[in-house]
Amino acid sequence: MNTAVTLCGIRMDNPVMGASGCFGYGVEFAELYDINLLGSFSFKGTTLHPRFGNPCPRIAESNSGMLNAVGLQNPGVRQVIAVELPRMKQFFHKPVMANVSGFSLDEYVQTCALLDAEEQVGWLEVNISCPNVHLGGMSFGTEPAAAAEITRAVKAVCKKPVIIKLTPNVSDIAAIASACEQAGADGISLINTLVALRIDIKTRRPVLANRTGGLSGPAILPVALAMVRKVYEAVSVPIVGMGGVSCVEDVLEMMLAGATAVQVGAANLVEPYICRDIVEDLPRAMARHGIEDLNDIIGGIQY
Amino acid sequence: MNTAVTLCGIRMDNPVMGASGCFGYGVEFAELYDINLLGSFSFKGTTLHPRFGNPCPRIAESNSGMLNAVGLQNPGVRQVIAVELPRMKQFFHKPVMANVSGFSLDEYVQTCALLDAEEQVGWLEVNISCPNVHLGGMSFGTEPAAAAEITRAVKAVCKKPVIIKLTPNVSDIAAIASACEQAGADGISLINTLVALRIDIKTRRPVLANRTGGLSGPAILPVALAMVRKVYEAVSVPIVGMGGVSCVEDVLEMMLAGATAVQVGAANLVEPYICRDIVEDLPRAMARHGIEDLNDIIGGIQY
Amino acid sequence: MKQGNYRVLSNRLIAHATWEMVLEGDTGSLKRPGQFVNVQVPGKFLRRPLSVAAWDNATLTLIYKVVGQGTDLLTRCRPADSLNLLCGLGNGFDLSPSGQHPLLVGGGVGLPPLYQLAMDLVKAGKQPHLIMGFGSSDEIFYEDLFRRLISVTVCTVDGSAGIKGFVTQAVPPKGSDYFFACGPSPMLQALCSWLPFSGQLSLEERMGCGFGACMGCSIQTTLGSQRVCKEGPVFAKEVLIW
Amino acid sequence: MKQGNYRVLSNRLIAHATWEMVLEGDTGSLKRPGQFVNVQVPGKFLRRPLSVAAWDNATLTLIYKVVGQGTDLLTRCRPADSLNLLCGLGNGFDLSPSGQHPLLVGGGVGLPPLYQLAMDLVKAGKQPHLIMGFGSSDEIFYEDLFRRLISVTVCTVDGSAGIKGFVTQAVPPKGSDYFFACGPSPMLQALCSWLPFSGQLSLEERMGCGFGACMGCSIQTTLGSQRVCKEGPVFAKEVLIW
Ligand SMILES: Cc1cc2nc3c(=O)[nH]c(=O)nc-3n(C[C@H](O)[C@H](O)[C@H](O)COP(=O)(O)OP(=O)(O)OC[C@H]3O[C@@H](n4cnc5c(N)ncnc54)[C@H](O)[C@@H]3O)c2cc1C
Ligand SMILES: Cc1cc2nc3c(=O)[nH]c(=O)nc-3n(C[C@H](O)[C@H](O)[C@H](O)COP(=O)(O)OP(=O)(O)OC[C@H]3O[C@@H](n4cnc5c(N)ncnc54)[C@H](O)[C@@H]3O)c2cc1C
Ligand SMILES: Cc1cc2nc3c(=O)[nH]c(=O)nc-3n(C[C@H](O)[C@H](O)[C@H](O)COP(=O)(O)O)c2cc1C
Ligand SMILES: Cc1cc2nc3c(=O)[nH]c(=O)nc-3n(C[C@H](O)[C@H](O)[C@H](O)COP(=O)(O)O)c2cc1C
Ligand code: FES
Ligand code: FES
Repeated sequence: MNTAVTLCGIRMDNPVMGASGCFGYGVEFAELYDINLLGSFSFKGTTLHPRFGNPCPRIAESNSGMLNAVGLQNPGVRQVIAVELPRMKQFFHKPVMANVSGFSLDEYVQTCALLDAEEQVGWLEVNISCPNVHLGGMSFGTEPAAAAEITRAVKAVCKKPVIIKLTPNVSDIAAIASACEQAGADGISLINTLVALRIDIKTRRPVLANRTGGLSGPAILPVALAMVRKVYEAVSVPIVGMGGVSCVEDVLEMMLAGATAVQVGAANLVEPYICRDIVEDLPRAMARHGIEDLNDIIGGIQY
Repeated sequence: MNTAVTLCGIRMDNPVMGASGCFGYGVEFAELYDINLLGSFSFKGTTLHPRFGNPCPRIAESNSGMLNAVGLQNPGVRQVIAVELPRMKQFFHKPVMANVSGFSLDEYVQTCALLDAEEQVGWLEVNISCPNVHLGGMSFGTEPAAAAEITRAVKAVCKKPVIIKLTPNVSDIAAIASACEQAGADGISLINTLVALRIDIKTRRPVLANRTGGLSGPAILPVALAMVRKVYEAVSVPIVGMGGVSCVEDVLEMMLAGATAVQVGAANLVEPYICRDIVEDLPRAMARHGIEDLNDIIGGIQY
Repeated sequence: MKQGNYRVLSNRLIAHATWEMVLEGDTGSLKRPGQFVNVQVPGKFLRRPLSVAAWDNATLTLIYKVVGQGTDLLTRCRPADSLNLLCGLGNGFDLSPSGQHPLLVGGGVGLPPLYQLAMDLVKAGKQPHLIMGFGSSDEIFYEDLFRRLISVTVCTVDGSAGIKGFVTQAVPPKGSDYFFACGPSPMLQALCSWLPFSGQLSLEERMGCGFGACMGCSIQTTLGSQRVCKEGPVFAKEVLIW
Repeated sequence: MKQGNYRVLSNRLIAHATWEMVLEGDTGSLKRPGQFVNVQVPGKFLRRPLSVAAWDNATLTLIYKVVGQGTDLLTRCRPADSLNLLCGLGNGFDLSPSGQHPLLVGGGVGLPPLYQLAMDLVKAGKQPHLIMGFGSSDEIFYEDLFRRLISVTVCTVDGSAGIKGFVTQAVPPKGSDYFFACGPSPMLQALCSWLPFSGQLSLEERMGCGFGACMGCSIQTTLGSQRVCKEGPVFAKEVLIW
């Protein structure tokens, strides 16, 4: 039985990854279990400069999901390299995925170049989709031309595989994925969160200080699956699928739709051992569904 | 205490409506309770010609929601006028909303013109968003220019208020709503379902025979609220809000976001009395939240 | 149709992955064998349609196979728990066109509606015969209960009990003049060409509502489009298009 | 932090809309008063953070106010039900900087963590005094339990019991030299300017995870950004920026 997959030339023991923003720098989970049993994880979105992010409340609840408006809180790329990566090295011994955000082409390029040079970094995951920041990535992710431009710019400074992470808040995600592929993207990661709002009827204010936030969790799984499939049919680079994954069956469904690797986001927050449990359940689930090699099912829906 | 609202010049006793496709022609619900206690309802999407719709399975489940790919099954506008409307007259005595779909500008125009002439019809709700039909409304609903074109064409043949129903599967729903308003739309209705996919891991096939379907139910409420708010800030015509509403608090949240009337869709299918219950809960909920007149809260989020 | 809360009286495993649940509550909306209920499963959005295997004034019996998350959750119900049901859904079997020797054919969890039907046919003075089909002997349930009422032939696909093979391997009693069937779609289709006489078949389709509101379950028939939940689930052999 | 299933021993209404739940299970991860648990509420996506009011080797006590759907669902728990908890979250109160006469100030359901704190302070040989604030007399809980340990002043906003007004209407005992507080944000803010000495405050913030993974609860302090769930919920007065 084979659970290993290869993502942009890097072999992973299994396709299960923690999603950016839901796995910190791994520290909190490494206190609970050996996170080396994961395929890998994508660390908290990193920007050129430190960011405090949005004011609280940053979290709201919804049916089978949650809204967040964290606003890309992170200590900035230099601190990540100086403090977080060395600390991570003590407990995580696999290539990690570096998630990058920015507010201009130049910021993306500088941040990616710095992280590309780090030995621990296996892939760059360029988030052109975060819907929380007013002047943020949104614009890059909703226009094929802009998405292509950022892809080209980042590719020009990186030796490591560059995976572009897309927003679902668009009319035609396949067009954007294709534009990224043509501009040299080594992979496509999707979906980020859906733009969402909750209102506190008592106070008549939005629950989130930032007003809107991003919806994630099991509620969005069917939307993510549709988009992963649509992109799978449009590009030939590998896909990192995510959105609502919270059990081993969801991982298999995501792979059937077209994902080579699968990230687990919000589910980690409410079930801290979920990624470990999924990795442990994987062989049993494969046996149950007659899967000998996970690679056989990638994109394998039958019509 | 006042629960009455006015939607495009027509007074409704309360803002609660059954959503199109989830309330049939009212018959099934009229067997359960007096549906005249509703504000109104929008009947099953009507096309010029009869349609059988998609093959089964047309329904799939997801977390806090469901996917449907009914594919606009309906007996065609002439049959609706000859059979359904006269039957409906026996148990429903308020203006009803006529939901219209089409596969060409001309079909929309003809269908709307025929329904506009029916006395029972209060409003036309023009669905330019149904994601299920391969050659369907999708194209009209994702481009501002196409949405405006259909609005103008329908307005030209209708005396009754024309409400355009939008798809959420777009990058900028406010731009489309504005285009419709400028083209003469009397109101905007949103959201229709989100494009979604579920895969049966046992058979490795999509659960739905149509492959993809539309996600609705409580899972999508926060997405609907964000879009209603965005459109509320972009247009001045009234908004019919829907998407995931399943209790009286959701109705209030939708109105705070900007809706003048609120439709309940998928929730009717699993709780057949839900619309009645919401109407009955409304005065109590208003008292609890210090609302004297529902009109006071439309669009009334405080920032 | 009636919506209501029903109290679990018992819920027990009766065969491999097959459970019988007896519920107490208003059965006034049940008129015919073959009708079904739509069960709210806490934590799941859609209700689960299940045939009524038997009912009396105050109780009804469901028999369900664990095939997914919803039916798995149902196994956790304990006596005194409460379940919300839409009761009395669908048309059910019409006994009137049957002759004196109806043949009942049920595959797996297609058998439940045939139990109340068998009781009603016997009460109406008919002499039904039942062919029960299962995958394997450990899946067999209600054989004794059926045998107390009528004559029975058992088939198993793996031959571990009764006749080896599908139900179409059985030989219907001489004089059989009508049939009632419920089971997986391929079985029903095979029956229609196998049995030379007329009959009624109970179909399954994924459902949104179960009471006719959503068009989620419509099929094409010679009568035009029909909702499995409302005009069905029981259809005359002649109207079905395979 | 420890994840585990905890058995409900009791769950009862102790004041207006205020419940006390005693749970049995592994309390080994609890080190200090003021730590909290994150409770999985079946049917809700996010867990609910609740302070631990008291614990021993095998049990822990939660006191919660019904303010929304999650806490309402919690009231339905019956003895022998099981709840999944993340236990031992947050830093908790540090007793060491306290003088001999610490002042405890708690508003409403801010009081629970002060109960274990009061016990620990007494055990450490200190003489704490407690100011309890409530909206109205029907909301008062644990007054007797606290009075058995330490001296207590009660305030109610409507004057229906004790001193009329907010906790800042009370007069701290002469010699008070340090404070520990938990309650609504405006109360905590008022305390910081009202009390001339140093102290620790337990904050509330909406949480995604409760164990430091999501940055959902970060606040700005003089120490930079701090996670209420991890570096907090207890912060020294001096580091808070209002
Ligand atoms: C009219 C009718 C009567 C039925 N009577 C019985 C009965 O007496 N005993 C019994 O064991 N089963 C019966 N079934 C099938 C039963 O409804 C499904 O096995 C059950 O819904 C599966 O639910 P799940 O959550 O375990 O499976 P999942 O696969 O997790 O369910 C996912 C979704 O698909 C639907 N679904 C899955 N399989 C079926 C199916 N075969 N038919 C319809 N919907 C399905 C579920 O209702 C749910 O909405 C009947 C179906 C119909 C339509
Ligand atoms: C560290 C900490 C300790 C707490 N200790 C207690 C305690 O001992 N007793 C007690 O009664 N309450 C306590 N609270 C507040 C308690 O968490 C909320 O009252 C509870 O989460 C409300 O849940 P709900 O579903 O009833 O409300 P809803 O409003 O329906 O909840 C919706 C969402 O908002 C969150 N939320 C709502 N109010 C609060 C709040 N005040 N603080 C944090 N999240 C909130 C919920 O957790 C949930 O995610 C504490 C909060 C924190 C952060
Ligand atoms: C609290 C939180 C913070 C997030 N931060 C980031 C981020 O920094 N960068 C990023 O690309 N995605 C971020 N995401 C999005 C997730 O990585 C993921 O794309 C999304 O949540 C969908 O997956 P899920 O449904 O499994 O959570 C964040 C999500 C959450 C819930
Ligand atoms: C089974 C089903 C059929 C639907 N048919 C139509 C339709 O014919 N026309 C239309 O405009 N919307 C149709 N819709 C969309 C709903 O009217 C509504 O916009 C959507 O479901 C979101 O609301 P909800 O989450 O409350 O269901 C249908 C939805 C469902 C679930
Ligand atoms: S399931 Fe809704 S009409 Fe049959
Ligand atoms: S709640 Fe997730 S970091 Fe504090």
